[in-house]
Amino acid sequence: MRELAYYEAKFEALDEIMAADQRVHLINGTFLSLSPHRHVFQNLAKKYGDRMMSPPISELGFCGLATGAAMAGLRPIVDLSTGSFIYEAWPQVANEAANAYSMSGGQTRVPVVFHLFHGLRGGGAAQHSGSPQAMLWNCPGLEIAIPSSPRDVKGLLKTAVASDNPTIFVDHVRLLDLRGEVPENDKPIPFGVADIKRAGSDVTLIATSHTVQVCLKAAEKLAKEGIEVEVVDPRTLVPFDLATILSSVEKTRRVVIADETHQSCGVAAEIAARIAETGFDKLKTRIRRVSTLDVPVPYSPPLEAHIGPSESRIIDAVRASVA
Amino acid sequence: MRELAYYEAKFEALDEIMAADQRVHLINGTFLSLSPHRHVFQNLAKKYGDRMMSPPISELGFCGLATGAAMAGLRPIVDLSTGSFIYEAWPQVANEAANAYSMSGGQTRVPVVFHLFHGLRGGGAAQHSGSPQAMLWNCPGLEIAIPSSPRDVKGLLKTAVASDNPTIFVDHVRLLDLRGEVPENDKPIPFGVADIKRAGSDVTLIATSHTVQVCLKAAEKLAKEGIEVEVVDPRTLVPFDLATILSSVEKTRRVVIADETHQSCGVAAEIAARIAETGFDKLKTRIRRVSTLDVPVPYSPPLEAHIGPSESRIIDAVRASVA
Amino acid sequence: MLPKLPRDNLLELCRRMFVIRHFEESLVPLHDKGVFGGHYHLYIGQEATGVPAISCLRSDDYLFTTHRNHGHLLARGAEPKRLLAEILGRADGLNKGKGGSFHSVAPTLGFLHSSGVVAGIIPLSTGTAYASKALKNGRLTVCLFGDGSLEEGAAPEAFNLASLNKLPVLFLCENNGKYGAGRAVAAGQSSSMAAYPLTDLPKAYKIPAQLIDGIDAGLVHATVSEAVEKIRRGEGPQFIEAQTVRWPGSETNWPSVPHPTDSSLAWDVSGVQEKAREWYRSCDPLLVFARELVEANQATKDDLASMERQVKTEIAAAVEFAVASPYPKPEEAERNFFA
Amino acid sequence: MLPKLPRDNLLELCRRMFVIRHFEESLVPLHDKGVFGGHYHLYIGQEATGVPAISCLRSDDYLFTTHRNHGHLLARGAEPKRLLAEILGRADGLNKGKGGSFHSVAPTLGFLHSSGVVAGIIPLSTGTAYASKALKNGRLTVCLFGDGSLEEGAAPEAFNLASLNKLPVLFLCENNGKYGAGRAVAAGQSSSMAAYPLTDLPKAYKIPAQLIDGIDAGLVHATVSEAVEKIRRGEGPQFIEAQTVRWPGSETNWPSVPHPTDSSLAWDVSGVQEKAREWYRSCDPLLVFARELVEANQATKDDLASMERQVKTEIAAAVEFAVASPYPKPEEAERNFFA
Ligand SMILES: Cc1ncc(C[n+]2csc(CCOP(=O)(O)OP(=O)(O)O)c2C)c(N)n1
Ligand SMILES: Cc1ncc(C[n+]2csc(CCOP(=O)(O)OP(=O)(O)O)c2C)c(N)n1
Ligand SMILES: [Mg+2]
Ligand SMILES: [Mg+2]
Repeated sequence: MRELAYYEAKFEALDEIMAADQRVHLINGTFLSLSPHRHVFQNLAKKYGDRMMSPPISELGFCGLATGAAMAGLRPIVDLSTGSFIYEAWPQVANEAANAYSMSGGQTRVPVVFHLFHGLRGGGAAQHSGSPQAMLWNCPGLEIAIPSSPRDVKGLLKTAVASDNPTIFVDHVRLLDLRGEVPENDKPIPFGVADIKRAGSDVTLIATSHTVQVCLKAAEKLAKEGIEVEVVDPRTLVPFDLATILSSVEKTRRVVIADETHQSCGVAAEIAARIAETGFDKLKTRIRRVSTLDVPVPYSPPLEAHIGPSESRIIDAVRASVA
Repeated sequence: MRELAYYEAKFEALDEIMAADQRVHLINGTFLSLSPHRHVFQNLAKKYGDRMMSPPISELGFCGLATGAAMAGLRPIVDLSTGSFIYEAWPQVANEAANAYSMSGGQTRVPVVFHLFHGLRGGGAAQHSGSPQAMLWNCPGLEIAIPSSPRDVKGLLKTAVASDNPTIFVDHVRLLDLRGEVPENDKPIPFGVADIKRAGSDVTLIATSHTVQVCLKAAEKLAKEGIEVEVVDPRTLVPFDLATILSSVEKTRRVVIADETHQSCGVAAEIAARIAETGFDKLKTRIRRVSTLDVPVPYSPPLEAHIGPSESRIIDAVRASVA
Repeated sequence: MLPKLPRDNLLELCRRMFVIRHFEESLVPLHDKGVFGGHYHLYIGQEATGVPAISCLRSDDYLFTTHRNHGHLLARGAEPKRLLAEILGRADGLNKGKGGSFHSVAPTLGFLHSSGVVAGIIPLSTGTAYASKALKNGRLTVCLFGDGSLEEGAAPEAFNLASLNKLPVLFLCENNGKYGAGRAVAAGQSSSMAAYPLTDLPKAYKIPAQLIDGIDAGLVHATVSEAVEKIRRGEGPQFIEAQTVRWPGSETNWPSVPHPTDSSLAWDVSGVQEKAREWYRSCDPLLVFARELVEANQATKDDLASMERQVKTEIAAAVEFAVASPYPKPEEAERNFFA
Repeated sequence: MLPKLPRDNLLELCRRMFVIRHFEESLVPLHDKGVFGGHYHLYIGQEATGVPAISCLRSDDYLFTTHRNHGHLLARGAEPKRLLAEILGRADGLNKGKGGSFHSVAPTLGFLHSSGVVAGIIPLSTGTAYASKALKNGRLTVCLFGDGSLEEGAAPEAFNLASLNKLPVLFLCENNGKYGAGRAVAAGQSSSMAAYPLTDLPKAYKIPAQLIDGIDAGLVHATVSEAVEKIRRGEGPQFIEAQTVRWPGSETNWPSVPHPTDSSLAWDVSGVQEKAREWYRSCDPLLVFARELVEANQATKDDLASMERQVKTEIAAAVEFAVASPYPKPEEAERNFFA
């Protein structure tokens, strides 16, 4: 099957989306971050320049603009660049976009996509390493997609743009160079369908975004110790596919959750709570979380590495779970 | 012992704090919301007018002002009024105030208090019923106090102002008229010490803010059925007193968590996750959450009542837990 | 002055002002009796801004409004009974009771969203304008907001976006704080806004801006018409500040009616309590408009009295309808929050 | 023009400019070799703004800065070796490696906080100013930020607060986009800011504002001195925009040095690659300053060459120190995030 780098798959998705639907506009343009591949993005500008807008440094303003444009029938994809910059737009995202459909009694649709790069990126320090998806999961009215592979980024981006709801699209710069299979003419990936990235019978290891890749590496190492880990990637937080996770837990009876959001009220907290509520009887041992420690992200490389959901922390948690 | 209304205890705290420390300034002034008692607040203005500031409708600006003033040695208490208005100030609260101490390598202290009224208030609809404390718990670097009684509001407010860290002070308008004991010359209440609001042996019922009062009423009814509920109020989310909760769980072996934040990545999620991680072996049955349902808060009264952690939902959850 | 319009149009403007006034006055006892709860805001005193301004629009134009939205919706022709049912949280409400007073919308009338967050709509209004420009459908956006909105950074950010992109949007700022009743201070300055006169702010962003008397229906109509024409010609955003004097009934946080409106007050305010008399005598835009109609021989006092009676009957029926409308089923709360 | 200062002071200004320049140039190879990662921003080309401006302050004044903070810290006298150690994330860094390039601070020098969020510091700067006013301690706040900050709503909100409360704060906007190299467009307008000239925005908030050439150390010194005096007299906030031409080495996202600086370039740029030559010939503030010193007989070329040699030695030692400094222990990450 065809292999693509993650950034290529993402670019292909944007290109196909823009070609297929004239209503799609891009607001701001760091969809490939500062990666060395960002130049490929210029190709989009050549083809669809009249549907691309380069706004001032006014995240609140341009997220509002995109939201209003969505209310009036466009399908804007607005790029926030670094995850924590969405804080600047919090009032528009959490208080306007998320609520409009419900407050209008189901009349005003808001098909906008908010795109951002979350997480530990190497030297991002406290202000450029944010993972706002947990906070946003606490804000009903938003869909949240969070890919971890070339195939997923393409398929989920298409579904995000097709959705009639405001959608947060959570990406990670450390995925951009990852290579993987992406079939030609692949179908959009429906929201709410978890993906078993690796089958295994001993422990259910749930992860999102770049941490899925860390888990896959950890799983290879653990396999050598005879521990077979099942890596489950929810792929979307809203809607959330609890069923797939529960059936994995049914099989393994052990759960580790690894995720880059801070621990308290983080993504792993919610997944742990759901399992503690609905899968308690299936569990043989306590749930283990491997989240980013609850401290502002320090700049220094060994400190940053220490607080994240590293391979070694994940391996330790899995080992403890089967001990 | 002396009894006060909650609003009186809160006012007394502010008065004593302002009298004791010239560095305390009040920025914005709806500490008693639109309650009929708000006029008592005017008495503060007469005594301490030169340390009170009435800012423009610029939450981002005046939260930044308060944060900067705290860096320079004042101890500002800044009032955000309705909980979701803190969204306007998100960049200053979550990206500046929360990170400054850590980023400076422990040099810059930020003794600011952000005060707000969270939660379902009757007719607040989607934009005026926010409970941002769960999102803020996901942001390391902030302390979070959340009182549920006249005595607690006074004791916690004093500690919040004395803290050298940025502190979120989460209040609820539905508590303002509650009466309760407040000893004269009461000591400040240390952060990180949970309070057993009602002792019981059958189920540990953990709750915060106004929901504590709802739980106490539910507990009285359940007692008539022979179910003895232990109501535990953490009183601060950061720092969090897990030990008191675990020893209650040790005794009851059953947990229900009731809280007004939305369910996903909410306060109850984090508490559930901590118990599932550290108290799993003590549990006899699954953890149950009674959170605000994951929908934008609807305006219509019966709809609003339906989604909140109501007495009837709490009673149902406790009954199910002991069934 | 009266708008330069045929008599029928003038009478229709007057009727809509009556509708707004009696609708709003009817809310106060309903709230005081506990028929609905929560905070609410009335449009009384600003009728001569909203009604003529909105009459300048095409039926497919977009409008955004705030916590003070009732008057705008009614000026545009929303059914009083369905708006009232919304404010009471009933199933027949414009938004099935999910929005309430702060968030009443009517997409078929161009109202897509109404925000209770100060300045929340200003960035949104650049978005519908951006869409109209992209889709070349000629639809204009009017963004109606209070003077306090300019204190939020959302406003200048949106002005910048609108100006740079020459977006077809009219920013109509209703400053109900003339003479310092609200946040403004009499002496040409404001205690909460250094950029005063308020038009200085949009002007800094190169958005043409003018300050007008919002009690003067004719001036509002002429100014808005002209601004709308410029926008349709592609000249980009325009800004109008319309000043009105705060209705004495809204000086407290919870509205109360100092004196029930009756068109006869246009000629005799002696029955009004002293404290509020001056406002009804010279600042009430509805009474000013009524006087001008009679003075210009466009209507007799009797015409107006009978029009007002009809309106009162309509509002009474709306109250009856709304109070009788059932609440939505509680489980409805769990539905329809995603499209 | 040269600042009107005694010779010793002029030479010290020159020395600090050299320190900044060679410090910044030394970072590029360290980054390219992977000695540190993450994004970083250099102050090259703006030395004649920061150095003379900061020299006008009292030692107890407050300063806030941004992602482009190295030059400000060095201008104020921060130790190069500790700043460099911070940028490399080492235990001897100004902030023990927790802040990095974006967040280097030095509270003993008045730098309490440095934000990598565009405009993040502007509201904060009103806070230290508010505290100084409340405590009547005469301390002034200088807020140093880039032109892009004005596009964020945080800036106008803060201007409003500063103006209404007459706060003792100097807003010093470094517009490094003259001639359209950055976000500004040559023809007196900007592609991202409708409020252009940028001074129009603070002026709307009644903050006195002036635009000056940021390459002219004398003008910067005179203008800042005067503004600082006015602020100390209680006249409230002041705004200065200092324009510079973007250093060609920072036109891409990752800096590269087109030509290593040497004071001899002040008299001969023929060795500089064509593309960058014009900048070094006429826009490099350090070389301008060097020429002016020599022309005014305040220093000989040799004086400057020997001063520069000393600075280079100091920077080389700083690099050695920083590279040798250990990383903090990983567990340090879990400590000291609450006071
Ligand atoms: C972001 C935000 N901050 C504060 C409030 C509380 N609030 C509601 S109305 C209002 C005053 C608004 O003044 P203005 O815009 O002039 O409108 P008016 O009520 O005078 O029509 C305030 C501060 C709010 N709704 N939103
Ligand atoms: C809120 C926010 N949005 C976007 C960015 C990304 N960003 C970093 S520097 C920069 C340009 C800033 O321009 P300017 O203020 O003129 O400073 P300069 O880099 O030119 O000194 C941007 C957009 C950011 N750091 N923060
Ligand atoms: Mg107003
Ligand atoms: Mg710049």
